Amino acid sequence: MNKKISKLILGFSALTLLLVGSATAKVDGDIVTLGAAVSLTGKYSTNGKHTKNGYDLAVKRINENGGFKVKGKTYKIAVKYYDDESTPARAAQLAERLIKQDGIQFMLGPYSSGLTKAMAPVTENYKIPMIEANGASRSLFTKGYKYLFAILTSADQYLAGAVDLLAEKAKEEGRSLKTLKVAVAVENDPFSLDVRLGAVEKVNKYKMKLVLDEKLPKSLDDMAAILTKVRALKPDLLIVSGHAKGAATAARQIDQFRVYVPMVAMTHCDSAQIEQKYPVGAENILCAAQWHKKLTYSDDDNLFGDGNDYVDIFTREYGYSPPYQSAESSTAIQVYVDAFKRAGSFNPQKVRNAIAKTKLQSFYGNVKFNQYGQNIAKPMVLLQVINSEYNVVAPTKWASTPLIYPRPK
Amino acid sequence: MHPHPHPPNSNKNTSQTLAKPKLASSSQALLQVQKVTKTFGGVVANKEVSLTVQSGEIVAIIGPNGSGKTSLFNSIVGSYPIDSGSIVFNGEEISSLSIRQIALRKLLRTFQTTQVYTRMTALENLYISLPQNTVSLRSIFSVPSKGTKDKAAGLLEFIGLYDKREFLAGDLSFGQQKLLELAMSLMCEPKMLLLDEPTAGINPTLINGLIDRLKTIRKEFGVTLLVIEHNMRVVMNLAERIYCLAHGQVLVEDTPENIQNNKIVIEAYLGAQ
Amino acid sequence: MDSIIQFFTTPSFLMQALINGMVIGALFSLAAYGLALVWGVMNIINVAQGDFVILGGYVAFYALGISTPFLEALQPNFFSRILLTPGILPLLSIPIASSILFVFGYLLYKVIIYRIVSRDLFTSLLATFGISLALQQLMNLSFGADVQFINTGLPTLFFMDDLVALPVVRLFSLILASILSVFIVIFLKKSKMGLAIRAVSQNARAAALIGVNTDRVYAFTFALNTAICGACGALVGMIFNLHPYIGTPYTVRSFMIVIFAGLGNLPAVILSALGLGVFEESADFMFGAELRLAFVFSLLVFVLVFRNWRLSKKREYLK
Amino acid sequence: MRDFTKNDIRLFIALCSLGLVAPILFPAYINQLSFAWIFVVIALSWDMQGGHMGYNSFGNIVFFGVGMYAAASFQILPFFSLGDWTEAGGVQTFEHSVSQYFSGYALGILFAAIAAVATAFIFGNLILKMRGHYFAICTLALGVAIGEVFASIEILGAGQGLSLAVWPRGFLDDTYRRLFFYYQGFLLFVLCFLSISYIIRTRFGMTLNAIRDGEDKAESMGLNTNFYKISSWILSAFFIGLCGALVGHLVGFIDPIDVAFSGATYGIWMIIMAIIGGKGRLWGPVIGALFFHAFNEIFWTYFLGWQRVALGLIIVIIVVFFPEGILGFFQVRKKSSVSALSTQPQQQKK
Repeated sequence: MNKKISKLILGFSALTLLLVGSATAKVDGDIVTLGAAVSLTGKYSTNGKHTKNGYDLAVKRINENGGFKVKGKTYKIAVKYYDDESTPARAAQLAERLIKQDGIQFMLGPYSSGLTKAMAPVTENYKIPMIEANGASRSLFTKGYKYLFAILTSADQYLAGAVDLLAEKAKEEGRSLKTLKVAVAVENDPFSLDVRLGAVEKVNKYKMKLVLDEKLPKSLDDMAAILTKVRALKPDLLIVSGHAKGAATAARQIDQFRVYVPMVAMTHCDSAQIEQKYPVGAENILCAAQWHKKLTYSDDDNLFGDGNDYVDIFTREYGYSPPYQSAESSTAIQVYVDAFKRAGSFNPQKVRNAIAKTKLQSFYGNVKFNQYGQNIAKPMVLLQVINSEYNVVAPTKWASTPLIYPRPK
Repeated sequence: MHPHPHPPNSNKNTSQTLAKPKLASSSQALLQVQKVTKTFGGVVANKEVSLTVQSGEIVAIIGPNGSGKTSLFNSIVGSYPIDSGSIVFNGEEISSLSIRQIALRKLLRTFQTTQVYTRMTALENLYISLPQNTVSLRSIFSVPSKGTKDKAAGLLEFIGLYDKREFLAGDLSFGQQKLLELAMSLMCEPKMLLLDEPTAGINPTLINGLIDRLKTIRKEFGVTLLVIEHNMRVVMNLAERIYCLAHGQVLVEDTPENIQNNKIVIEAYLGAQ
Repeated sequence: MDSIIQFFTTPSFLMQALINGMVIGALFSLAAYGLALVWGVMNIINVAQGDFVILGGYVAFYALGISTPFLEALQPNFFSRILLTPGILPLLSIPIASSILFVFGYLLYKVIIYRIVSRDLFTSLLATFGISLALQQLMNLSFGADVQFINTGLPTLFFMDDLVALPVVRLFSLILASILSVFIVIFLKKSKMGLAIRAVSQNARAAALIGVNTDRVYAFTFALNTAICGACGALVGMIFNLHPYIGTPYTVRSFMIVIFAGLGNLPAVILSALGLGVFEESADFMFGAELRLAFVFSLLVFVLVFRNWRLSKKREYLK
Repeated sequence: MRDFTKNDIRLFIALCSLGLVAPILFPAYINQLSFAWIFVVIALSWDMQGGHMGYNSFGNIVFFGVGMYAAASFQILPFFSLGDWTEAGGVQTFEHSVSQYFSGYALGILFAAIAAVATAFIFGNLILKMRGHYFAICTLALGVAIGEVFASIEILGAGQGLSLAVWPRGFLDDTYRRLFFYYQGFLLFVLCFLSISYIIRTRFGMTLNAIRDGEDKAESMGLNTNFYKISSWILSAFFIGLCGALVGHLVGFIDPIDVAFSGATYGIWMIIMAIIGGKGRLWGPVIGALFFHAFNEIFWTYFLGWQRVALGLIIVIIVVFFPEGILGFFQVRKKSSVSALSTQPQQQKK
C-alpha cells in the first residue's frame, strides 16, 4: 500500500509541476505580456467581466493598429488572465503566480478594492508596477505603496458630490441645512465603506442629520427592513452602495415597496444596467460614475477617439454599452503603452518611473498620478437617470441637463 | 500486525496477573436496589422494584419480554435518572450519579445487542478498557504498556478469542462480540457486572464453556454477577438466587429449584407469550 | 438598544417584519422541504439545493424572455390578451420552470445521483458539492454574470396608513408556497407514487421486497425535489435577484431548517422556515442588516446549546 | 493500520527530503508549495475529529480565522494603535522595523495558537456534547456567526478588512521572505504529521476511535469522553490556528468573510481533502490535500473560466468511483489479497 502511496505522491508532484506551467519571459519576441487576475466567477463576476472586456478591447485595438514602438521596435500586447473567484486570498496567490511562475513584470488590477488590497502587497514586494482601474478604496493609498497606480478617483469621492448637490438645492429653496436628513445603506466591504465615509464626512461638514446608517444584508438581496425604516424616517437623501448587486437590489426594491425619497444616490448603476432592467425604479436616481461618454475628452494616442467613439466600438464588440468600469480598464492599458514608450525599455523599475510621470489624456479623462499613485487629474461625475438615459448633472462644468429634484412621486 | 510477543498464559496464570480482590467475607449487600420506579411518559418500566445482591453472589433476573429487566439495568448503571427509590452500591447512593461516575465505581454492564468498537481490533478494544480511575494523563498519551498488552492478551485467551485478536471487532460474529464485550468489562476490573443476556446468539455448543467462565470470573476475579437471562438451562446452572420480573415489578425472589416449580412464574411467562 | 425598543414599539415595523419574514420563510420552506424529502428518502444531503433554486429562476427568466416578445408580436387575440395581463405570464413561468427542472433532476439522477444513493451522508455531501461547483460556473458561462430579475408588473398593496407595503408578487409567493406544500402533502398521502416514496423512506429494503421499484422512486423523488426548487427559484427571481453565485444562502438555510425541524415532518419544516424568515427580518430591524446573519446563526447555536443542556439533565443529548 | 511501519517511515522521510529541497529545485513555486503544506495540515487536523473521532465539524474554519486575526493584530498591537492602523480613511502610513516585525511576528504566532485553543476549549465545552447532525449544524452555524461578528468589529477593520504588517523594507531579499514562510509551513506539516501519527497509536487515539464507533459504550466503560473530545478539538484548533496565521501572512490582507472565516473555500476544502484522500487514515488527508491542491492549480491554469466545472466533475468522479477516498480504494483492492492470506496463518500456527 505504501509503495502505492509514494508512487501517488511522486506522480502528483511530477504531474503538477509539469502542468502548472513553466516560467516564461514577460517580453517574448515582440509580445509584451501583462498579467491580470479578474473575477470571472463569484460575487464580483458582473464587474469582473466588464473589467476584462475593457482590457481586451484596448489590447485588441492596439494590436490591430499595428502595436506600439519602443526604441524603434514594434511590440504587441497580450494579457495573461487568471480567475480570482472574487476572493482576496486567491487574488494574492495569483499575483504571486503571475509574477513568479509566469514571469509577468507588469500587472493590471483586479476588480474591487478588497482584491486590489490583497494584490498590492505582493506587487510591492516584487517591485512590479501595477496599474489598477477598479480599486478605489482610500486605504490603498495610505500604505506608502510605490508600485501601485490607480487611474480612478478614490471611493470617498463617489457620493460626496450627492451631498453637495443636496446642500446646494436646499440653499436654493431656502431650507436650513440642519433640517436635512440623510440615510446611508452600504455593503460591508472596503469600497462601499469608503463611499460611506466620504458621504458621512460631507454630512457632518454641512451639519445635516444622519438618520440612518446601515449595512446591506450579506447573502440575501433583501433590503426590505432598511426601506421600511427609510419610509418611516423620511430622509431627504438616500445613499446606497454595494456594487452591481446592491444597485440592482436597491433600484428594484425602492420600486417594489414604493419608497419615496426626494433624492436617491448610488454607485454601480451602469454596471448593473438598472436603467434598462428596472426602468421605473431607476428613474431619476443619481449615479456616481468615474466617466461618462458625454465628457469631452479624447485620446492623445487616438486609439479610440472620444467617449462616444469608445461606446460605439465597445458596443459593436460586446453588444452592450460600456459601464465606466470598462472604460477605466481600457485606459489602464493605454497608460502602460504610453509609459513603455516613454521609458524606452521594459525594465520594471524604469517603466514604474515612467508611469509615475504619466501625463496624458484619453477618452476617459486626464491621467496624472500624485506621490501615492492616485490619479488626481480627473473628477467624479454624477449622472441622473432621465427617461432611462444617463445624463451628467454634476459637476456643473460637464452638466448636460439640469438636475431633477425632488424626484417626482 | 504485531503478534503478541509472548505466548498467552494459561487461564490460571492470567488470573494471577490480575489484581485479585478479596472475596467478600461478610454478607453485606454489594448492591441494594430499593423501590425504584421509572416511567417513560405514561409507560411504567419499573414500579417499586427492590432487589439485593450480596458480594460474591451470582444472581439472575428472569421475566418475559417487556417486563422491565433491561430498564432496571439502565437505571442501576445510571443511563437515565430514576423517578424515585434508591440504589446503593458498595455502601454509596449512586442513583444520582452519571453512567460514567458509576462505571468509575466499578459497576459495569454489558449490552443485549452488543456494543463493541467495531472498527478497532479486538486487542485495541481491550487496551482502552482499563479502569479509568487509575490511568494517568501520561499513560493516555502513550502507546499501551507491556502490562496492558499482556493483560489484554491474557483476557482474550481466557475468553477464547486469542486467535481473533487482530480482527476488527465489527468483523467478529455476534457471539464473539458478546464475548469480547465481556472481556472488555473484565479489563476494567469491575466489582460487579450486570450482564444482559450473555448467552443470546452464542453457539449452543459453547454455552457450557461460557457458564464455566462466568463462574470462574466470580471465583477467580471476585466479580459479583447480576445476569438477565432467558435460557433457563443457563439460569439454573449459574444462578444462586433468581428474581422474576413481570410488568415492571418483582414477582418472586427465590432459589433456582423453587423458581422452577413456582406457579406464578410459569403463569407470568405463559401469560406474556 | 434604541432600535430594539423602536422595533417593538412601532406597529408598522413589527407588521412589516412579520410580512417580509413570512414571504422569505415561504421561499425557504420550499427549498427546505425538497431537501428534507431527498434526505429522508434517499439519505442524500443535497448541497446543490440553492443552485437548483437559482437555475429554476433562470429557466423562468428565459421562458418569459422568449415568450413575451413572441406573444406581443402576435395579432392581439383573446388568449394573448389574457396571457399578457400583468402577472399571468410570470405565474405560468413557475410550472414551466418546475417541469424543466423536473426533467433536469431526472437526468441528473440517471447520470450521477443513482450511484451515490444509500451511501453514507458524506459521500452525497461531496458529490453534490461537486455538482454545485460545476453548476454555478456553468450557469455563469451560459446565463452571464449580470444580475437578473423577473419583472411581474404587479402592483404593491399598502396597509396601516401606507406605512406597511406588501408587493403583490410577495403575497403571491406566500400563497403559492402554501398551495404547493398542500399539494405535496396530498400527493405523498394519496397518490401511488407518494405511497411508494413514503414506503421507501421508511424501509427501502422492505419496500423493494414487496415489489416497489426503488430506483424509480428515487429518480422521481430527486426530480420532484428539483421541480420544487424550480418553482422556488421562479419566485426568487420575481422577488429578489438572480445571479449565478447566490444559491448558497438558500442551501445553508434549508439545511438549518431541516435539521431543526427533523426529517419527514412537513408542518415542522414549514413552521421553522417561517420562523427563521421572521427572525431574520426582525433582526434586520433590531440589530441592522449587518448583523442579521450573525444574529440568526448565533441564535441557532444558542438554541441548540440550550436544548442540549436541558436534555443533559435527563442524561440525554441531541442526536 | 495504527502502527507506523517501516514503509511509512521511509515515505515520510522521502516526503520530508522532498519538502526540504523543493524550494531550491522549484524556486518559482515556493508560494504554492507553502500552500500545499498548509492544506495538508488543515486536512490532517480536521481529520482528527472528522475521521478519527467521527465528529463531522463544519466549523473548524473558526480556528483558522481566529488564528489569522490574532496573528495579524498582535503583530501590530505592541507598536501601533490598532484603531489607527485599520481606520479606513487614515492617512498615516505604518512600517515595522526589522526587530518590530519579527518580535511582533512571534507574538502573533503565539497568540494565534492561544486564541485558537481558547476558542476550541470554550466552544468545545458547549457544543461537543451534541452528536451527529446536531453537532454538524451547530458548528456550521458557529462558523458563519463568528465570521459575521468579526466582520462588524470596527477595531479589526470590520468589512474593510485588515492589512498585515508588510515585510520590513530593504530587509533581506524577497526570496528569503518566501522561504521564511515556506519553511514554517513545512515545519508545521512535520510537527502536525508526527504528532498525529504518534497520537493515533496511543490510548488517546484509540479512545477517539472508540468515540467514533460507540460513544455510549465508551462512556459506560467509564471513559471521560468529554475530555478526549475537547482535547482532540484543541489539538486540531492549535494546528489550524497556526495555519490561519500563516495564510494571513501569505495573503497579506484579511477579509473577514472571504479570507479569514471563509467557510466556502478553506472551510469546506479541509473536509473535502480529507474525504478525497480517505478519512480516518493517517495518509489519507495528506494524499487528499496534495491531490486537491494539485488539481486546483492545474485547473486554474488550463481551464480558465471552466476551472470550477472541472473541479466539480473531478470531485464527483472521485466520490462515485473511489467512495472510500483514494487511499481507501487501494486498501480495498489490497484487502482482497490480504483476506486470502489471513486465513492461512491460523492453520500454520496449529
